[in-house]
Amino acid sequence: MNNWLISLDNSVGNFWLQFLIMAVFIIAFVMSSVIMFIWTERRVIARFQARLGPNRAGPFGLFQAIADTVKILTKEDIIPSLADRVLFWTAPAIAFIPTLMIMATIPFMNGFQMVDLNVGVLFISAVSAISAIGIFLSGVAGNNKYSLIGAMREIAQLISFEIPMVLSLASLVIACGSMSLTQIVAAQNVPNIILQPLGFVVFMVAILAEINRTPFDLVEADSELTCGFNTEYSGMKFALLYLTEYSEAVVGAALITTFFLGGWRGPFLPGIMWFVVKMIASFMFILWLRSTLPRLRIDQSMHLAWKGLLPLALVNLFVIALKNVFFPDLSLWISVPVYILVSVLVILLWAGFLRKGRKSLVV
Amino acid sequence: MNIADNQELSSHLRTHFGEGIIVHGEYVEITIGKFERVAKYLKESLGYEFLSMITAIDYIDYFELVYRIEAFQNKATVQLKLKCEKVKPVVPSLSHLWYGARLQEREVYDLFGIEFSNHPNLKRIVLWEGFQGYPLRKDFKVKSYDAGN
Amino acid sequence: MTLATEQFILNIGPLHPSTHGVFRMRVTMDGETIQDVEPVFGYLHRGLEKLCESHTYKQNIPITDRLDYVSAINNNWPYVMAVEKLAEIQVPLRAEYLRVIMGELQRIASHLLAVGSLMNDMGVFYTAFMYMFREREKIIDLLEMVTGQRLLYNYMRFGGVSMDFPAEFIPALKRFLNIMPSYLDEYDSMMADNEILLSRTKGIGILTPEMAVNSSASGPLLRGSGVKWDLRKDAPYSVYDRFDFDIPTGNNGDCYDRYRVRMEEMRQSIRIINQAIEQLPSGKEKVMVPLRIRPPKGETYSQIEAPRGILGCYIVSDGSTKPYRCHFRAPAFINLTLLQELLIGQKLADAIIIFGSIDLSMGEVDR
Amino acid sequence: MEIEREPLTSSTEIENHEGAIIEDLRASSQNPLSDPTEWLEKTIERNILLTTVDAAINWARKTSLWPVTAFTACCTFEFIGASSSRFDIARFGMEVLRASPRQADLLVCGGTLTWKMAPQIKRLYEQMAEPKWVIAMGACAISGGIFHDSYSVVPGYNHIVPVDVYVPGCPPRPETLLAGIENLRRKIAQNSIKKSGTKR
Repeated sequence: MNNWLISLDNSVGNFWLQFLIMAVFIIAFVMSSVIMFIWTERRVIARFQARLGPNRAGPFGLFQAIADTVKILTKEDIIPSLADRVLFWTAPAIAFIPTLMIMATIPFMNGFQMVDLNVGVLFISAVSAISAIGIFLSGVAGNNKYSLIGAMREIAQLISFEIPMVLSLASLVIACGSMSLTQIVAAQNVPNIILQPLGFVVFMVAILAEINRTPFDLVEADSELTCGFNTEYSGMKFALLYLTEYSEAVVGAALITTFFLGGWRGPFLPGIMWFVVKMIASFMFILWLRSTLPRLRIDQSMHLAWKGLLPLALVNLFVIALKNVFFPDLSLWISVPVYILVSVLVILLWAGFLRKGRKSLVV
Repeated sequence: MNIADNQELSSHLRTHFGEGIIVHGEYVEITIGKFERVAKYLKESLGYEFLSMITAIDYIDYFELVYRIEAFQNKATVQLKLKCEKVKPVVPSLSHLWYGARLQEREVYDLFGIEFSNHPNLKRIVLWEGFQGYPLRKDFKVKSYDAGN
Repeated sequence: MTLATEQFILNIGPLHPSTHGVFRMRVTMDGETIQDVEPVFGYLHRGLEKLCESHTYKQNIPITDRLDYVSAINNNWPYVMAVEKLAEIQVPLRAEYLRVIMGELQRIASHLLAVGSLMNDMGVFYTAFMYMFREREKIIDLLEMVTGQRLLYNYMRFGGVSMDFPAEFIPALKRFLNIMPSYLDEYDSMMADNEILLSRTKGIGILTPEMAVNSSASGPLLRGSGVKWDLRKDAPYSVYDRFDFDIPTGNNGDCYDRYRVRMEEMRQSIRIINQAIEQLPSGKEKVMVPLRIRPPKGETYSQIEAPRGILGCYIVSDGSTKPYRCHFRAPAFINLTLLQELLIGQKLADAIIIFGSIDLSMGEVDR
Repeated sequence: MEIEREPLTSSTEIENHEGAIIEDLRASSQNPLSDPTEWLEKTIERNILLTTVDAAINWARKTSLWPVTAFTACCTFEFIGASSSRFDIARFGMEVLRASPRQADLLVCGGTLTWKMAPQIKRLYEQMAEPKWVIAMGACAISGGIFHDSYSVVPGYNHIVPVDVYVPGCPPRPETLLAGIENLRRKIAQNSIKKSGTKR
């Protein structure tokens, strides 16, 4: 199927056709995976809590997410009287569209990709900040004190976790020489999680904070700020925000698979199957964290970002650069165990330092 | 200095504060004038540092406040009684001696209407501002069950 | 240089997911730190003490159940003991043991709920709460086997208890007491050395022993700050002087110590129940008492160690069938005098945790 | 339209203002509101065109009822018992406990309602988005229970909000609550979007 797509590529008229096909595919992919993730989340978290998840709506509760969406869409759409009307309308859109834009650059299969940007990594880190601004605007627009606090926390968390994420991606770019995602996936005959474990740890924690999932779900902390930024939304606009929350999780899982788990590469199954399997695996990890870990305080999460992740990201960048410059052709059998040892050592050392500074973490 | 029973305690207090102290069974009754000084004496020198309970009772022609104070070291408790008249009940507040007296005194004010002098913020605690009357007084009739029995 | 920030008033209002009931705090905040807390009570004030004055002594027992509805059996105890002291009713020995067993079971259930909802406030998305509720359901099954009710039991009477244990209760209780310590160790291993939980609770909401005593706090709040005062040991009522158990106390009075005290108290309650089962004497479970009991004129005060603190009941009787005055010393209400002291200067996220560690139930606070 | 709201600063001012709200709400709601019955007469003149659309939308609303809890007293713990592992209402798709009323469509109110709490419940009900239903859980919610004659208790939630389903019991067992929810789901199944604006 994909070589038929590649053959289309050259003539101009066909470009628009290929563009249209891919746009429809991406929207269908995101929507269906969001619906599937909603169902998975409610069932898996229920399993963690020793109870049955929704199982009355269709076999195994499969139509639960469909019922949720149909119900939310047919609900009344309230705009609070003191809310900032224009901002209230546009904020959910600003929050949702960037997630689709990121999906546009992710390679689902060999040639099967919307557009092969050669500045893919730069584009992704830039666009992921816009969706956070969308969430911030939706918090501010609702004229509700709880959502205002949620919005402020969103901005504080985004800024402090942006830099470790970009640095860990930078070390990836150094390792495989180009910023385009297809090259990164192509260079990964050994998945990067093994080549750069420290980079993976930093990127994983940063992505968790970007998509506001526990232990960093301070923005929508339902025990402190009732519902965080989406307290004032109802009906269609809330459906969009609810969609954003899950599509960010889809995008987060997709980024983890393309950068660190080897994207669509895998022995027997066709590419897209591997991509979906790896995406579900990383989403399960996120769910596991969501149902077991308590929540960090906002200053603790920023403290973790600046004093914890940033140094680790710098060490990771330094070691990868060192390896590329001095012994570029070191065989894998030596460099991988050494680097795993170094990263475990650095993490334990740094955690010890942070724990000894426990008072600083608490104050 | 552990004082086992009430008799010994009241005689000890009488030596200090003159005759304003009468003993009824387990309760030591004190007149309003000497109440504040006796309470301060109990807390500072006799070591009664745990104010357990403050409550009031409306005996038709006078209010009576009951205080129960405990000493942890020698496991002794003293139960003070204080009478104040129905018309304009004002009683010295103990919140500067025991921090725990604040909310309990506010509750007595809210349900009985007994004022506590120099209390930090004496206002209704359990009922809302516009509520007429003080519910726990015997003259506050609630329509249904008072008529019933 | 300090930023000129403008303060704003936030209502952590009566219907907030983590105020454990309808309790409202008008909080003036500067950014995330709290400058001033103004608690607002009374959203569940049902006028319970006025109601007690218009019902006969026996009709008041179900009303006391609704006081602290999380540990309902412990509420009847002081009221029933006060009337027995007034009317000089001699309670048979077996009834005292039945009361101790049911009271301690209710303490474990109440502490399970307190720790579970503290985990909820910290953000563990209902998981710890669900496991703790699974244990609480086991206890509720046991209590339902005896009383037939799930939450409000109306179990104690003047001169004993309403129903004796059915035959299959003791084996079921023994099975529960064997597996419960393993569950408690499971929770400890999952939560006690969890890095985020430690950083969220250690050194937060510190209460000095002097302040705790001076503001008449009681229960795990007092023992968390290191003051060793538990009525079951220091002023033993009923048959508590026949059991040996120890009183857990924290050392620096922060939320973590209160969590540890509650977990430890659950283990001690299991020890008490085990000893009570062995020493359980035979005999009648209650003495026949006239339905419209008329205790002689006079007044008494009796108190017990409820899961939230010292629960006392002060009764004045004028010889008629209705109490002249019936006042309940509610521990959760008095523990709240510490609210300003503990919350001012903390961050909003910490204030919710400290508030959760005080562990109150609104039925008792507003009466 | 712009609502000008004078800044209430001092706490006594705020409390007097709230006291006034409670007093006139107490005066105005002495007799209970009528229960919503518009779903009754709809069974007679069904519009053929809309039957499948009705069925689909009612199925969706029925299966994903998101509750917001307005609990004051003991019924809280029976509702939590119902939503915990043993009697799991998440099976009916109800487990998303939205703390904010905007997204919820079922107000489960239990426990004794006092006059001081009544304005909060009224405001919570008005904040909820339109197809909304109310379950009054427990004797105190239906008629004030054993506290009905107290000076500060509202004898039943239907003085403040129109109630759809009453769940008896003090506190009602989780199974009773599930039966109440089942009745509500049957009631929702008979709604029609033709007259979807409920006459509250």
